Amino acid sequence: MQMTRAQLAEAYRKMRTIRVFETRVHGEAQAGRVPGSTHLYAGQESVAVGVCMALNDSDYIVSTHRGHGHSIAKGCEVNGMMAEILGKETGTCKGKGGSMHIADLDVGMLGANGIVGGGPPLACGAALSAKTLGTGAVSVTFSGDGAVNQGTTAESLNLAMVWNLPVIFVIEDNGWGEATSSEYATAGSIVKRAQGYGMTAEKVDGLSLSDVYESMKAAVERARNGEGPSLLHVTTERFYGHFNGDVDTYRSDSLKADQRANRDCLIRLRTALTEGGLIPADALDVIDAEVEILIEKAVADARAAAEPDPATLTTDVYVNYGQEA
Amino acid sequence: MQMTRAQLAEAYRKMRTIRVFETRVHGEAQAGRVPGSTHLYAGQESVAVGVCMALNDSDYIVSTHRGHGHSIAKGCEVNGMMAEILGKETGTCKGKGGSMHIADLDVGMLGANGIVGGGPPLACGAALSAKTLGTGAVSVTFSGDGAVNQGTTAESLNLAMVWNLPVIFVIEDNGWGEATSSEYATAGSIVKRAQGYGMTAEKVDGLSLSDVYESMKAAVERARNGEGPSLLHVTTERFYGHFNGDVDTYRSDSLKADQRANRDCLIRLRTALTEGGLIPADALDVIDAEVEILIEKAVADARAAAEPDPATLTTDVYVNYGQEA
Amino acid sequence: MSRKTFRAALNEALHQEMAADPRVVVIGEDITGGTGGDGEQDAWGGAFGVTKGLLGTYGRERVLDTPITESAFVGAAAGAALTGLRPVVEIMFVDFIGVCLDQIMNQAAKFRYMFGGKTRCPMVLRASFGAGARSASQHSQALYPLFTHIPGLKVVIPSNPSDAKGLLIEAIRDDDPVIFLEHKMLYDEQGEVADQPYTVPFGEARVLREGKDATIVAFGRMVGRAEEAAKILANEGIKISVIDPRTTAPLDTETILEFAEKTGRVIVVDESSPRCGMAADIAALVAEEAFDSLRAPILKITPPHTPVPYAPSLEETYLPDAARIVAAVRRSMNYKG
Amino acid sequence: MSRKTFRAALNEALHQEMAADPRVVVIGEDITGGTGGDGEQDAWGGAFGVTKGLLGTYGRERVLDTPITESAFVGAAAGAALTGLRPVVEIMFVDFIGVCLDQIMNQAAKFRYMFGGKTRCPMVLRASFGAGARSASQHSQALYPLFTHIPGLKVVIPSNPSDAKGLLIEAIRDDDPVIFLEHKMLYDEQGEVADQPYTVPFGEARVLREGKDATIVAFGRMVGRAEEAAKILANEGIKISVIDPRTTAPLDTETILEFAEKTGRVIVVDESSPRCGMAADIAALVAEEAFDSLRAPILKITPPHTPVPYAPSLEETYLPDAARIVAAVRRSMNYKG
Ligand SMILES: Cc1ncc(C[n+]2csc(CCOP(=O)(O)OP(=O)(O)O)c2C)c(N)n1
Ligand SMILES: Cc1ncc(C[n+]2csc(CCOP(=O)(O)OP(=O)(O)O)c2C)c(N)n1
Ligand SMILES: [Mg+2]
Ligand SMILES: [Mg+2]
Repeated sequence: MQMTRAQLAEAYRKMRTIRVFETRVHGEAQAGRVPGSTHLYAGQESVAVGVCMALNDSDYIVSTHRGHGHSIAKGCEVNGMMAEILGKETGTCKGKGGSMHIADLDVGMLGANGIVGGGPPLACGAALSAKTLGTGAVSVTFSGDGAVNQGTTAESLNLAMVWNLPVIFVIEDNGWGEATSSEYATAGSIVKRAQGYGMTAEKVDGLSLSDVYESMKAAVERARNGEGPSLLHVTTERFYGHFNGDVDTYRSDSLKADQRANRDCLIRLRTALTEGGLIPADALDVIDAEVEILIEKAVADARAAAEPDPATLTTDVYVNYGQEA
Repeated sequence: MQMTRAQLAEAYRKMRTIRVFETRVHGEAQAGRVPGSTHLYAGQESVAVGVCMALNDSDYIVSTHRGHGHSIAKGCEVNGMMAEILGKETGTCKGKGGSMHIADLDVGMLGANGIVGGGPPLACGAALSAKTLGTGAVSVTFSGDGAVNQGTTAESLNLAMVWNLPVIFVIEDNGWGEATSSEYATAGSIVKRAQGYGMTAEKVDGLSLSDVYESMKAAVERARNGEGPSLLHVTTERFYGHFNGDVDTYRSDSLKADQRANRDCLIRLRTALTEGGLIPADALDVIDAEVEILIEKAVADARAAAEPDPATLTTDVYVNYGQEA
Repeated sequence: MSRKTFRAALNEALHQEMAADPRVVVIGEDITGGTGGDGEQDAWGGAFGVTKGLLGTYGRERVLDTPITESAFVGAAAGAALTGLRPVVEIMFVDFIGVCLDQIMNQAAKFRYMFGGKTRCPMVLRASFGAGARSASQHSQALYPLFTHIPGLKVVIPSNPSDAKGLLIEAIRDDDPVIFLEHKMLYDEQGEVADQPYTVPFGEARVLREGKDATIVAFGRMVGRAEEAAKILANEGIKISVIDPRTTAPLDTETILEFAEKTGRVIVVDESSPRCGMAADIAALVAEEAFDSLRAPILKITPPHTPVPYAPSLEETYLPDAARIVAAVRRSMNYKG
Repeated sequence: MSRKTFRAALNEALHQEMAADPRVVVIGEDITGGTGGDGEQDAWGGAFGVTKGLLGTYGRERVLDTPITESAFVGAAAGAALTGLRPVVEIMFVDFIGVCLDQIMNQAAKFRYMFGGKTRCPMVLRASFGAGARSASQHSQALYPLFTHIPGLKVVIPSNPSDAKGLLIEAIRDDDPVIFLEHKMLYDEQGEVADQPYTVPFGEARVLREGKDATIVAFGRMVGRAEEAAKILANEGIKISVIDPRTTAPLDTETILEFAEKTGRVIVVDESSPRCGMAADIAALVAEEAFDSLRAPILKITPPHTPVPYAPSLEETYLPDAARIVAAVRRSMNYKG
């Protein structure tokens, strides 16, 4: 289940793309060019990418409010995403959804979600479609350490077992739900909770792309073989505040400095690739440069794009209402 | 933690009272004198009574749609209950609530509940009152094997741990949620689910009054000592269909016959008391006769009572609305 | 054409659509009954027997019993509808929407808009509703004003067996999320129902009778009571028009306004609670759009602003009946501006 | 008396009531912030900073952070209210009511009625609401028509700092479940607010201005926009009455009808969705109770029947503004029956 060099290069490119994308979104937000608020994924890249590298285009993911990384990892196009976040008509959702509602079903991305715990039932549904229609696809739901407490998550774990669904619950534990620590809010063990439903579950070090990838590969294989759902409890850390407006005083400066210095999944991967002699530094530098250009263009295009025509306010509510909504 | 003879006699009287009450409610329903539908507790008496014997009057219970047994065990008065079920103005709730909404806060009975899973959050709240106001009371929530899957139950297990509440989750597993077996609908292990939240939990044989009582005693002691919540997974069986209108064809006749012949908690207790030389049969016969008279009067009074005055339709909506609702 | 109950008409619609389209699946609690036990299978066919017999024909792959977790399985229906299935999910009593509203209000109803019109969510949520069965406060509500208020949902309230079948087939074939509400006191109502599949379009009111003196707009079970009242008044020579909009979203505003203008007197009869309810919605429409034809105040006949009580003496008083409707029409007729 | 923001006025009300009554506890997500971490404690004081500083004065026993489980902690507030506490529970955005409506709709709102009037449930549910912050479809709804529809609830919508304080203190002292809704665009609004504790009674509308030509009824943030419109019209000599009911349940029908009769022209301006919404509720009231004084159709100025969009160009079009209100009043004034 080792990743090939090509896969590793691709994974590095994706992680790098997410990091630069989020850094630029942060800049745009600071500059007042992001109309709403936005939740940045920087620091957690290895999770989204490790998970999505184990999936096919026809597989599904259901995301969260912190969805940019998942979207990019699953193949959403960054130009549309940046335009959406800036509220432009060229956005993935024509400017109607914004940062918290990016979706692209063509690549199996069933949507970011503004409701904590909103996703797991939807992922069960996508898995039901795959099972009933016999497409062989699997479905993945990302949830945070906060969302794991929401009743919808528990109900979905049980339903996934009862219906033996090809669904994988990826719990991204970054230690915080907004300004409240999982230390305080999430009792017991997430892995044991899943096992209480008879579900296969394991804890995974999210700092390691390959650990995430390999655990995910095994879970996907079980799901495709009709062996049912799995839960992965992946530990990770977020680099920015909860959302762009969060000054993040509830985490000590030393902790945050230590994070970026010693627990940056992107640095980890780069070191592993270069020191392991898998991909030379200059090849990675080329990727970095290409990513910079890609995102720079996304930002420039998004800034230049027009806001949605007010006439589109009442479109897209229904497929067919027989009268205007 | 052994029960005294007096306690055992009291427990037998309560169990017998519940059994006769439910048998008579069933009869009234068959005769068309119960306006709505009703969920009978017969068969599960040892659970309600074993649990409530371990409580004080100042402790709280939160019940379910199958609440008659819990109400009687906690001390609700059978005349008011029978009148309520028959929809009379002399009912516990003046005829406004019916079988599914019997409540009497004076004895710590916070209400039956028509919403499966509606109770656990309320029980956490009662426990919070006890903790905040320092009354030393504990709170108990009864839930079925079906309700245990509801998200509210899972959320409440976590909240009870996070707030370290003096609350006890009693799961009455009678094997069925309406016409669907827990075999099918409830994945994994209920005890392991609770342990996943770090909660003390154990499985208890509900056929044995003393097993229920002793596990409950220990849980109450932990709660009163500030050692937090517990879950008891109590196995039991219901003798009637899910509700009075359920013909119950989904359970084989042999199974139902076997239940009443070999797994009747009331017969178990009677045998244990007599053969164990704890209480002679004739003393129990006296109790039986007294219970018959008590319930007969409740039925007679309820039948004779008047229906609520239509003028009371719009009262009791608000404490004070400044205008009629 | 043959006589069928409201229940049988719904069951036939489900059978015919499941036969016609393999993407149609049925999901809910006890919709078969007996699952996992040693007794009869398909023992219930749903709490009201509407899905009975589907298991035998379509099997467990397409007739899915659920745990008691409405958020999970209603959300699953929404997710399945996004990805190729056409689920018909049952909530036993609409009152239970409180435990899963998010999956309807913030997910299914809003996907298409939030996602810029790129998705479809063809799901049907069926639920029983209404008072009259002595089921008390948590099992007797109407609640369709909540759904009607939420943009992105379609809301259907059949009042008779024939409409029930045609509207349910329309709902299953519709590409938007549809809330389909069945009054529990109508399940045993009989009526002539065509045997082959057919649809009744959304947003087209049914005109039960035309009369020049006043217009009664009613929904669900109240349609029958409006008819009763109209018959009583007819004996006195008072000619009433009775309109059943059949769907609250979309709403057939044209027909309602046409009759408001023709008669100048409008009485709305509705079982949902009065505040921000269906009667207010219709009255407000007429007060804005048909003002100059109005010859009397728009009257709303609804239950009081109270939960639904248990005792028969209270519940019968709670519900609007023919007598109250007749009295209202008389009040309207005798009104001197 | 001193100038305070809407946020500060709410915070002061909480401080004063917690000081006055040990049974008052505050519950919600991140209402302190930093809990369990190595950084600043009380770092947030709630997502909108309304509860900031309570932790320092009243401690964790009475200021309770929660996991992200609205059903559990809103239900806990209801259970606590039944048993001696007076909880003030915060739902960060009213949109999240979808995950916990049952505990409000079927539990807290109905206890007293179901239990025959023998219980009290003195809880306050606070939530932010409303559009304008570019928060998109799941974080911008108004939704108070849902609560207003449900018998057993009281619903409060303050439009300015002074009312915010007085209404919140009234809500905390009230013995029924109260839904207290704070428009997120008003938190920074400044106004004169008395320093000592005081109450503003429920069911008493505020009359911002009296004018003989037409009456505008508005709620929450729309009250300010109605005032803007009234000022513009005043310059043209058109005299408008502006009414802020302040609570939708109970509703001050008397004042609304009095002004409807005085002016004969009524325009309802509301931010909630139009179908079965607040504007329809008021319009229906007037159409039934003040019919003979009406000189023009009752106009409803609301957003369209769509979810709330994200992009500024769309969201600004979505919301009623002074220009639309002015145009509506002109339409009403120029109406020839
Ligand atoms: C039902 C609901 N409750 C509360 C919120 C507000 N909220 C948004 S994100 C968030 C924290 C989520 O924490 P977690 O699940 O750990 O995800 P993370 O933000 O850490 O990625 C909260 C409370 C919400 N959006 N939905
Ligand atoms: C939220 C909700 N969903 C469904 C129902 C319908 N219902 C009433 S009782 C019941 C079965 C409950 O099973 P369990 O929890 O095991 O309790 P038991 O009836 O066995 O005592 C169901 C599904 C309900 N009342 N509330
Ligand atoms: Mg987190
Ligand atoms: Mg059970």
